[in-house]
Amino acid sequence: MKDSLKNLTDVSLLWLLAIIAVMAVIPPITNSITMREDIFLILQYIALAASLNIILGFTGYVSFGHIVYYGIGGYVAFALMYFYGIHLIPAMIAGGIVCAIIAYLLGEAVLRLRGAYFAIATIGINEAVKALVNNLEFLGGSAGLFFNFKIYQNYGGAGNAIWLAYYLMAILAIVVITSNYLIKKSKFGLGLMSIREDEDAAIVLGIDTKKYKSLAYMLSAFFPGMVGAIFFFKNGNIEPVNAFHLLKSIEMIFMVVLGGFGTVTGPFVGSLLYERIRGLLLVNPLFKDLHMAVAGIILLLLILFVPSGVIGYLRDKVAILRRYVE
Amino acid sequence: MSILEVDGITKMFGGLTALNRVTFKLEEGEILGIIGPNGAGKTTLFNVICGVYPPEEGKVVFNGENITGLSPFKITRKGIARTHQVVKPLNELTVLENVMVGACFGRDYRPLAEAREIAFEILELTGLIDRAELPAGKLNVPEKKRLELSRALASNPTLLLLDEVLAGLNPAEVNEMLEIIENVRKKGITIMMIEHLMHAIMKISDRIIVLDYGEKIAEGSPEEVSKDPRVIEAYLGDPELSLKLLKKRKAEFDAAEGAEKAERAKEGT
Amino acid sequence: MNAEVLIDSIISGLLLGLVYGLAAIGLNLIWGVMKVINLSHGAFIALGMFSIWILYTSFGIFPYIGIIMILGLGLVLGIITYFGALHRVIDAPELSTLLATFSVSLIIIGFGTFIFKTNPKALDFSLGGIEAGSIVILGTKVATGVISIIFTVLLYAFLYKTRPGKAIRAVSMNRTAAELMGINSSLILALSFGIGIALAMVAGALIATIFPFTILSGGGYELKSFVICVLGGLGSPIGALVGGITLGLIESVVTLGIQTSFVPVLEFALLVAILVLKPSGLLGGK
Amino acid sequence: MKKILVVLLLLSVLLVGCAQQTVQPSATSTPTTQTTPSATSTPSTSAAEKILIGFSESKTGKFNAESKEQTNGFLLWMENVNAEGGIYVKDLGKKVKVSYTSYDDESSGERVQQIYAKLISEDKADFLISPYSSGLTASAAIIAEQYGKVMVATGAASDSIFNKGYQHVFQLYTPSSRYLTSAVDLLQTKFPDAKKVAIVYENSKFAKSVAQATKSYAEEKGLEVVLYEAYEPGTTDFTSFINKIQAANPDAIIGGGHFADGETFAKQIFEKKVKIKLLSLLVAPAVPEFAEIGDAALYVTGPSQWEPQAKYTKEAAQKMGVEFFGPTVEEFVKEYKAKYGYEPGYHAAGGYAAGLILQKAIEDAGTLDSEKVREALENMKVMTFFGYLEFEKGEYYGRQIGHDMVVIQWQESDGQLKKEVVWPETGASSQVIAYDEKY
Repeated sequence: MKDSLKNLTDVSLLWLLAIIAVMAVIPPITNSITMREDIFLILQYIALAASLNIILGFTGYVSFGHIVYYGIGGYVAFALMYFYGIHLIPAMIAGGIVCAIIAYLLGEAVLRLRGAYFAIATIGINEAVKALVNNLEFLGGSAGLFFNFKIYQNYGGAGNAIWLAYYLMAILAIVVITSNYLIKKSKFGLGLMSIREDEDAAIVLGIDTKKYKSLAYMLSAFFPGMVGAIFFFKNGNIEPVNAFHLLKSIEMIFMVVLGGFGTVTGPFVGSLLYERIRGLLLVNPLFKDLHMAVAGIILLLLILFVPSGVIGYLRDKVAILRRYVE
Repeated sequence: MSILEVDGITKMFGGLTALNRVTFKLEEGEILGIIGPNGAGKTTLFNVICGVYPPEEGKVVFNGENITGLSPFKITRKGIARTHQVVKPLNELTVLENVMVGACFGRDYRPLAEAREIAFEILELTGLIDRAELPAGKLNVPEKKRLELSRALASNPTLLLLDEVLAGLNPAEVNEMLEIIENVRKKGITIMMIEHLMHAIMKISDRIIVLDYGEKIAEGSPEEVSKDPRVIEAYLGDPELSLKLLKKRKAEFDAAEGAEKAERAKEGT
Repeated sequence: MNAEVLIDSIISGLLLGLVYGLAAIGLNLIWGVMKVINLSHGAFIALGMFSIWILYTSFGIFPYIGIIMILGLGLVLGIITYFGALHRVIDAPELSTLLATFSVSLIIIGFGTFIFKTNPKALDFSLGGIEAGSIVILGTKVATGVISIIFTVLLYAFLYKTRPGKAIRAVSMNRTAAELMGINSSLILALSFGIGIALAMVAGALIATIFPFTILSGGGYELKSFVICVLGGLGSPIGALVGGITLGLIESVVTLGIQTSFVPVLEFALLVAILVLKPSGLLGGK
Repeated sequence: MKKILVVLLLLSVLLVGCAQQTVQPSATSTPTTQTTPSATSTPSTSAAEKILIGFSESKTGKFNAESKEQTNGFLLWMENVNAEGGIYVKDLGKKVKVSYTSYDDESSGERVQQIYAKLISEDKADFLISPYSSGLTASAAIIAEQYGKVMVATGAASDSIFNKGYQHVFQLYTPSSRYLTSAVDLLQTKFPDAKKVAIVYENSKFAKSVAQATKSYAEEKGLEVVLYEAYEPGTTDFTSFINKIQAANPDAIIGGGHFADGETFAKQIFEKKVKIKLLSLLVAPAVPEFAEIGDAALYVTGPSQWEPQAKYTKEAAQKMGVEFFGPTVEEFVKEYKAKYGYEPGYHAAGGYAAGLILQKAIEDAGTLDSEKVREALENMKVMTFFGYLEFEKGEYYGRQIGHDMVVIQWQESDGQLKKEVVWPETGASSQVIAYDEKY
């Protein structure tokens, strides 16, 4: 990690961070609420997709039920704020840490599985946790928890609270993208990518695959935990069906693959494109009622013909981009 | 002191005995050849030494230290590196990155920047320097074999295990590879190699061990081993026939080599 | 709790388990032969439900005859899907096949929602029932259980007695070796996928004869099918039936002892535990 | 060929990306703004030219059926009010026409806040109507409250939204705490021998809150709750669950969840020939499609927010000493049937009533100012075709306290299954019949 820190000034990271930062400051400058809501969701997607990229893109482990960490982080933070009146920021960090710990413990078991077995196990984990939370009465069970509107007074009113959530999400998105970059440029990242390419070869080459996988999994669980905390704080209520929504897991994977699996820019581009395609499909009168089917067709074409995603494809075809786009 | 002692190793897969009380020693600086028919347990032996499979019985001692049952990555860091019979390039990574992995996580556990320097040096040595920025998956088979070797060398091992690095190469390529191996040995690295190409392994090895059905059936200098009727029988079941065939193969091989040389001479002029 | 309730629960658990098993067999066959987790499984189950519904309500075709038509339809759809969505990525990393099959699912559910909305549908169809004291066993359930067994037997006969069946087994054991033996593995993979899909659709059709459904109903059975396949051993068709019955019994008998809403926790925890501890399934060897 | 496809796909993706203008992610949802002909012909910028009502609807996903009904009801109201020239606003001294903007929330909570923020800040909606379901409404309420916009909540029965300190959210539906209490009253009045109740419910937000309230009410009334248990959403096989119920031997089963599970549950109770006096289920029996299950539907009862047979009349209003506002039940049913071709259920009625109650509040306030309209709603006591409406001012500010549930029962007349109102007694169209009479 150390020798990669100096890379922080690398142009391929800087332009990316600059775009995110510019995007993030537009709503406060123009004071546009609509744009804040739109960009909030995009930032959330960027953070989620880039987190997933660590285990999926770099390490090659298809965490299909990854949304479980979004839900767990959301619940932990929500409960801390709801029952103990703890401030969002410490609650959010706690949510992330709990996720990392759970990922460590679960990883001990499921990271031994490979390929589709791992994918199924992660689906199972998500469904099991969802069913469990559904039955935990102190967390409201299936009815979930609601904030009292008064809780936002500690933050100077609901308006300020929502802006706080927005800024935190922006910072988080930048942090996750930066950590993607640092990982990719580090020895740790090289080890992860070796595991992705051939785990048996990797361990014989001297990589402590168990430790590396576990670390990657913890990191990629830590960030979604915090994203969940912010989202549900802003949302004001949390329910198992929304917190552990398997479809959202698949959306995350879609964004990573769309942008480019294992690249740094990929999750960012993927999230933007995903939002954009989605918006277009929903607006276009031709596709409106069929937007799900059209999304399926696009996904299929992507998998069949551009499996390396937009960034992967461009890097392959346009040599000069390789220097500026990671 | 021997660099490696393999003592009574037994490895079972289900009911099948892949290795049966195999024992031998390896001296520093020598090249030990391992031969035997398909399914004799040669690759399994490598896998046990590298820690991929824990043996049911016996122990592996490396530089005086018992390394039996250690995880493969720990064994690699102690200084044993290997190549695979079926090449395992890290396809999406570049050739350079592949070799950097070896340097980063090998015996010296180098930081990234140093690993990069080392990788360039190694690629120079193995003649892949032109390919450094290419994704490893795009190499052809002989290049992939060389990549395997480069990666293993980058980890700066004291013991190198080569699993059929010559298979699938044409005679010219075989000679190049043998040259590289000789150079490696000159650096003081002990080598253990599995090979099917008889004349090659006979030429380069100091000593040869023959495995058959998981048992060591012969051990000695190349001459001794090649005359051992048990070895010949193991190979083809019929000693006389197999001798004949072996000679024929050798003749074919030499002929091919000659033709290639002629070809090259022609191109050269 | 009295004995009658227990007996009733066991019988209904067995019958339900047979349906679950049939629903999962297709998934397991595809996994066994192709090493593909078919995420369009649930969508095809739903498609089977709506096929039988259309055949029955619009054309008045007796459901158990309709099932044979659906079998053929499923085979054709499966083969088309294989060549359209899977053939290109069959050797790619599992993420590609997961997403390819998921996209098929999106397409089916997308069109399905457009045409049928998400309103529940049901076949108004009855075969009467058997009564003994408080025990009531429905004719449709018995029929479904029996048909599930018949289909499993037929599948085994096909796999072990016919040429294409043997080719499927050869490909599932070692694709490269099978190709060397002159088997056209693309055709065999397409056929296996076709059979897997056909079985999923038949299962959907049978489920539709006993339970109401919506276009989204397949998802629940898909998740259950994962649990079933893992319980019985991934890749083993008979394992699916065993897993199905196990799940059916868990759902009907264990519920008598614990809160019903805890059953999914148990099921999915079991899924993870078995994958980790005994990936070959309850029956499988080590 | 492959190359061309790849290039085409990439090009289209790039185009999409460029259109993005990098920093201005535009609408992610569908604006389906629909103004009346006159409103579109006069390009208007002044807020007083029209009253814009915003809401999200679930065009896709699990709520699409219910949400569609609700929107249908609302659209009928809008059509009616615009046909009369709009809503009379005293401050402006004229009638102002109504238009609306809506977006698809896909039945999922993730987008609701985005949509409501857009409705308020970009579309400049004057008033809001809630999404369908309590969960989505809870998310929307935060945004409405933050910007001080009045939101009429229909299709959202949860109580827990209303003790969160909101001052701008007003509930039309009878809240879940009173959803099944009438079934308990019915049971005690009509079947005094029945002492044991099983309360079984779907493990979802709505059903659970109803079940909790029903349980405490039943216990308070001296009934014995012999079984209190949840089943998972999406359950299709209730056999073992019913076994468990039979083991507890109750006189009545009260509970349920949504349509699909309720229908299945009723069918399987019938198939297992469970002998009880009363079967009362949420949602399902109130929906006309419930009749699909034939004999199994017979004598099943269920609470309903509203029924076409309901007797909310001008006379009843007079008796209570409150104003009657809007169309009569008969008029509403007739117009709805004429427009959509089938009889309205309570979701549709709720949609209509949401518009109606806003209209009443605006007329009372005489202005479009949110705070004034809020005060008008706070003090409103009105009878409509939907029933008597009044909102709580205390801890549960905005919760519905006027409106009452009716209990319906599926009965047979001339070989046809027909819904009858059996409770409250004053509005009953028929006498309740014990469930086990059917065997």
